[in-house]
Amino acid sequence: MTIASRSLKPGYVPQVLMIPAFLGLALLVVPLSALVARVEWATLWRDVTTPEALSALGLSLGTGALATLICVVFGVPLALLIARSRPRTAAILRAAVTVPLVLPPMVGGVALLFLFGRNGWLGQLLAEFGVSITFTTTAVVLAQTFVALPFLVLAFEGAVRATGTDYEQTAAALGAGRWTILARVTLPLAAPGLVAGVVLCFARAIGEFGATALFAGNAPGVTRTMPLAIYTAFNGAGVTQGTAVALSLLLLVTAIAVLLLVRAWRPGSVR
Amino acid sequence: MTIASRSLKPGYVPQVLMIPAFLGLALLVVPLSALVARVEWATLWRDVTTPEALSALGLSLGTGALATLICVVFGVPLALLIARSRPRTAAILRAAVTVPLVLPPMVGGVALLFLFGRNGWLGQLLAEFGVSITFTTTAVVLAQTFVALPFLVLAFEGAVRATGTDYEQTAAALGAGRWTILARVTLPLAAPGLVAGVVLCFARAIGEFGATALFAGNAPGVTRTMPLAIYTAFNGAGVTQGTAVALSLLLLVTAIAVLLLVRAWRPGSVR
Amino acid sequence: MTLREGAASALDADVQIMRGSGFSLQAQVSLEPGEIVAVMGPSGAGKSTLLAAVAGLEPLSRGAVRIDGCEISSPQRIAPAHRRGVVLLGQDPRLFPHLSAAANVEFGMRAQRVSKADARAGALSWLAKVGTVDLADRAPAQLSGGQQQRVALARALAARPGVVLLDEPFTALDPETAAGLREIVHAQVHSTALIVTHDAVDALAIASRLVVIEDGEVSQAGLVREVFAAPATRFVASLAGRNRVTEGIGGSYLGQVAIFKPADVQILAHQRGGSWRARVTRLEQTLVGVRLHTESPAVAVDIELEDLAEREIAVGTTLELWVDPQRVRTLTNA
Amino acid sequence: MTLREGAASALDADVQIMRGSGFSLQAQVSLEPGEIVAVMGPSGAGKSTLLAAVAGLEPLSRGAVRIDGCEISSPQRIAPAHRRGVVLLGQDPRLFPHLSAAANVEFGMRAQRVSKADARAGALSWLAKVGTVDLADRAPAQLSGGQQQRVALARALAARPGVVLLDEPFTALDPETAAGLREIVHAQVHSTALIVTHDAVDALAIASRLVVIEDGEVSQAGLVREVFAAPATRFVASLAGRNRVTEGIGGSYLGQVAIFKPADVQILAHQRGGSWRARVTRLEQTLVGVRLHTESPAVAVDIELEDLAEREIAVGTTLELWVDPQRVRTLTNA
Amino acid sequence: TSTETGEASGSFASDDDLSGTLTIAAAASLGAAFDQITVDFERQHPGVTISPITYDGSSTLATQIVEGAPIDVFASADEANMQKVVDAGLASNPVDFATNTLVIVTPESNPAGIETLADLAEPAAAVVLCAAEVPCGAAAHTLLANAGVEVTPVSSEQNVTAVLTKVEAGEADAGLVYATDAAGVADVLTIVPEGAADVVNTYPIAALSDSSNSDAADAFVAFVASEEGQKLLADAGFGSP
Ligand SMILES: Nc1ncnc2c1ncn2[C@@H]1O[C@H](COP(=O)(O)OP(=O)(O)OP(=O)(O)O)[C@@H](O)[C@H]1O
Ligand SMILES: Nc1ncnc2c1ncn2[C@@H]1O[C@H](COP(=O)(O)OP(=O)(O)OP(=O)(O)O)[C@@H](O)[C@H]1O
Ligand SMILES: [Mg+2]
Ligand SMILES: [Mg+2]
Repeated sequence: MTIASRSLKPGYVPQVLMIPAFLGLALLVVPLSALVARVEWATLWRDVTTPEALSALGLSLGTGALATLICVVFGVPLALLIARSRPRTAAILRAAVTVPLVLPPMVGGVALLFLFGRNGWLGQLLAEFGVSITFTTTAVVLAQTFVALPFLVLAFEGAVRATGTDYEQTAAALGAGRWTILARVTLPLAAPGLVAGVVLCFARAIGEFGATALFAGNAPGVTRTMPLAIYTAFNGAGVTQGTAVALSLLLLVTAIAVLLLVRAWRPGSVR
Repeated sequence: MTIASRSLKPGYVPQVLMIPAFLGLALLVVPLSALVARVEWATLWRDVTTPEALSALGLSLGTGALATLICVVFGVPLALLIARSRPRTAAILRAAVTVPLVLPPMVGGVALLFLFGRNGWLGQLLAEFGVSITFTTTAVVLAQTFVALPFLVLAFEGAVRATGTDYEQTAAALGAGRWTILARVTLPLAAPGLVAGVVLCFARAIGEFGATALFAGNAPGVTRTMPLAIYTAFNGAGVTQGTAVALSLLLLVTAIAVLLLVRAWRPGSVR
Repeated sequence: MTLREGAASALDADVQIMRGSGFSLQAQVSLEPGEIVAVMGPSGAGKSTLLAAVAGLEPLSRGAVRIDGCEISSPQRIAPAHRRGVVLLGQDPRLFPHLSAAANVEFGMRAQRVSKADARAGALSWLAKVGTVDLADRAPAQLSGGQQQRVALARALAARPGVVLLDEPFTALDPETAAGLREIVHAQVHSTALIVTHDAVDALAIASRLVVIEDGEVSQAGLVREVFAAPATRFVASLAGRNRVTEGIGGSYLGQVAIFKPADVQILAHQRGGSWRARVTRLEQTLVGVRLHTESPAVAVDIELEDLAEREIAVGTTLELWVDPQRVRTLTNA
Repeated sequence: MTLREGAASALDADVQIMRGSGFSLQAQVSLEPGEIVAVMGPSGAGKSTLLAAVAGLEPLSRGAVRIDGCEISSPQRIAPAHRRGVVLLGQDPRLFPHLSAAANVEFGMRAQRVSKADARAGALSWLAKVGTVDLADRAPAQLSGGQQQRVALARALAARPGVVLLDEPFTALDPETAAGLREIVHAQVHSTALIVTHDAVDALAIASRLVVIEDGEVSQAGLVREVFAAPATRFVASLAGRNRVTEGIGGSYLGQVAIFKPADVQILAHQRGGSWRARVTRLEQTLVGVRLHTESPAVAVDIELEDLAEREIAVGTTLELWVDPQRVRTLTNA
Repeated sequence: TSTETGEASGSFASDDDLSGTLTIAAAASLGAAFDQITVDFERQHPGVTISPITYDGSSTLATQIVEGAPIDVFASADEANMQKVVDAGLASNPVDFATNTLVIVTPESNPAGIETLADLAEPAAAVVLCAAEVPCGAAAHTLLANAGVEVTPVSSEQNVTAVLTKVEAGEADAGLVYATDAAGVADVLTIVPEGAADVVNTYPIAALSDSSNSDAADAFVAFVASEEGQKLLADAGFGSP
């Protein structure tokens, strides 16, 4: 925003810190290459192009995208609410939002099952309308939403809070109503945080396994997403885990592609 | 920093948005209350005070804290590296960091096993020094670090990037070296992001199940953390799953307590 | 009540603010619709705080701010900003960083449902007035400090609020540019305006009335020329480029306040009736020569550069000073 | 080369910068150790860009910046900031928001391994000099605009860099406070300094030399009084409070440049030798009266307020003007 | 609802007013066998379509069924989990249809030289077992207790797959798993320990009472228990009850 920020120079990070930085990177990347090393290249193409694999991938991408959309619809307002609450209220809300992160996803699945299942509060209610959610694709989306929502909320809330309210005040004084401010000031200014939140949210959604397995089951074509397909392949009586590794690779490559794509979309950065 | 930011008024969020915000909150909180509703209060106290439960809780907190510490040691430099890289490099590094989020933790566990296992690249190397990692508490910490590190890196990187380099430039011009700048300018200014990252990281670490189960196994007192204890209880032959629910509640309450505690520690906020 | 197209509002502010830091502000200003009033005062006196309070950005401890009789701020509640009809241009221009200069200026008009084309035309005309029309498509980060300030001024005025508050709008500008903008604000602003400035010329050129704030309190208020002609405090006198002395200048003005120009003080070779001795504490260069500052009483004396060398004046020199009683304006000491 | 305790450095900057926006800057300045040079120019002329380039914050397209003969910036590389020995106080004070005022001022000293106690003492003494010592423990967000600027000035000076660059350091301050600070910068800064200002008094009071930048190029440079005495452009003349006219004033100055004060222009009732007719385009209030602006030639005329009423002058009036040749300084037209 | 009944290609007389779809949940270890059984059953009852079977841990499946999963037939790997479903009033009279026994598995190279159950007690040997809480773990503990061998496992895994993975990866020197699980795995050594036949794990199957297609569900249960079904299970390494 000022002349100083035009500088091309990197910041002032002590160079010794590059050692732990690369170690950290290695910690994340090397195990994955160990995985790639186990790929059986001979059968790879066949494994990843079976109708089951492709249907699982399609289901993952579809449900993941839908779950992300739902997260945006509910998460953006929730993040705004938290960002604009008094510190104490915000801390409590933030803790509530963080809890699903702490619980092993399986427990989340159980909780969802207890809620939407035949004996659950909501399940009973919905049953009266002849609607059953568990073990449908809807359940997959719900489970993904449950585990991925915290990511979107926390990432976006941070961005909104960091942006502050000064520009909003200015916009309001210029006569803008709440919706105009939201659309033309708050969202554009916090856009990088929203993009980051969407990426994290989508990543978590398509990687979701535990809650889905319990709440949605593992029915091919309906609820068997990539992680469940990998799990099934892995648990199968087959001789090698070749298929499981191949599917993992497929998920990995798809995820990287989507991530890089989204990053490329990045709107004209504000800073 | 200016008079406007002294304002006590909340921002300008359209009030209708409170509806989706509360629905989003409900989506996260109501399933957990469905879980709480299934608690068998009669046996709750007994269930959560068994030596096994307490040892699992202690192990979880201990390994979670250690993993978080390791994440800070490696993740903070990594986040700084990404934040100060050119946009393209940063996008690639960020994608690499995000990948472990996408993979079902189970796959991460397999990858770690392939790397640190007896036949893994590193495992073989370590074996020559008589070191074996699998089935030890070290493996638990490693698995947690692997899944939790991305959270710390992404949260902190966002905060560092948002802070910009202007203050660092100013500090350098005043004669401060890289370490002084890091300690006195960069870290304090990005502190809220670091706190957020630490919270997410710790939350993810103590909730970690899949990778731990595969890579570290499930030995009481050594590698059986809370999520594994919950899973074991859940798979137990008991008819009611009361113990599993009780343990989930214990984990949940502990997590909330820790989250609120950390939030309370929050250093004198910068903005 | 929302922003009305170019209709100036009456402003009536009774502001009392207590801050934890020990600072407290107590000020009362009323403006007729369309009136322009200047606010001056030393650094830290509370000028920005007053503007923030009027804008509804700073909660009141006591008092109220009314616009056209309608209370927009009181200790109990503050109306939402888009209901206030007040635009504040703060010391920081705070342009929206993600919008171009033109889009920044359009913002207020668009928010008031002016059509896209009209808003664009309006924005360009305002940018032309402040001399930055060729920068219309630049991002704020690509503007110089003064250019940013001018665009922010255009944005505030283009919104045609009922009341506009300008906090040091011309400070980052060279004298020529500043004079041009002063002219525009004076002639083309139809809003009621409260303008904080450190430059007496701003007050003279733009404002009908002047409010001087010192240490959180209004030390003098009135028509600009009258305030400058009869400064109530040393600070006001210095703004007006005058000495204000209450004692120590030769006994002739006992119990009175003497107001005179630094240029009217004469340096004598010998004592005479009404002259006084004073020690030079500071020398200051000015465009026309040098200004000497003396102590007990604190009096500024303007002399030509040649005189300085001739008389060998330096800090510490003691001088015999005299001012022609005809050039002195006397006030009764309050 | 790091910051040396109070040792002023020689600065030699040859700066050429081309911006995508079409703006290009070309300026060359050399300062002896300890010298203070003022930089003036219209808004957007490139003053801040020059300072940023000298500070190593803006890469050069061509040229080099040398401090004590050591190249700190060239198109190929820029030395890391803590090796440059240059401190820039920008238009934005940019105080560290998480540190108190005192801790901000201590920062430079602490970074140079001054002991905690000494740094604290030094900080308090600098805060006292800029008049904010009672605000030592406040966070920057709790300071007024002018207070922030003063603390930032104290921080820059307390670091005792070899070269200090000040971008409009006194703008947000009332005249009294500004005069005090001017004094301090003049007397107590042992660094070599480049100061951007819009106020001619700053240049006169503080600097030995003046560099005027217009539209990316140095339009005039030299000793301050000499530049003001013989302004090379209309802008410089206006800074010096002078008219600069090359034609149209009665033929007497054909082929020459006439420099004279607005106060020396007389309004005549009738034409006479050397007088000229001009139309009033603008009236501007000043502390001592009114300044008339006339067109073809563009000349400013200062008159007393009473004269204005008496002669019934308004925008559009045509006047007969004359200036005593004895009060005119002539330069040969370059 | 008479679909293209056609000529039943199977030998059994087909009481072929059976039609509709059938949803089956089966323990993960039944995977290979049930895939084959499905094919044969569908050939016999062309009117019936079996949705792809959901395989998972018995405990997970039981929970899901109790909470309302729309399942017609449940085949459990142990009686306890079937009992949960029965207790919830969702099934009655489960039929035991298969048994499974434990084997020792070691990496191909058998680095610890394991030959008998007693060798598992060797402190140098890294042994993994299923957790006592899960069916295969309960069986393993009984087997070891019967043999009077005391083993301290380095890890109590959550399921058979986890045990197999660790042995396969060479992490563990030995483990106890079901014979059927070991059957398909190439790079492990399988040892049938003494006394294995005494510790039998029984698999019950039941048609669920709220099935929307109970005729077909009953027929499937009957088919699994039939000679033909038993043969397919035997091929996969299961014993008969
Ligand atoms: N990031 C940028 N990209 C392109 N052009 C820029 C950028 N920043 C500034 N400029 C242009 O460069 C020119 C010089 O800017 P600079 O900030 O040096 O002016 P200045 O002399 O300091 O003016 P002021 O007195 O208004 O602060 C201006 O015309 C400005 O529009
Ligand atoms: N957030 C705050 N908390 C406590 N005190 C504050 C805060 N902000 C400002 N002050 C104090 O209030 C007083 C008035 O500040 P204000 O910004 O109104 O001054 P000002 O007259 O605008 O000065 P300037 O000309 O320097 O901008 C100052 O003494 C300042 O230190
Ligand atoms: Mg102010
Ligand atoms: Mg500038």
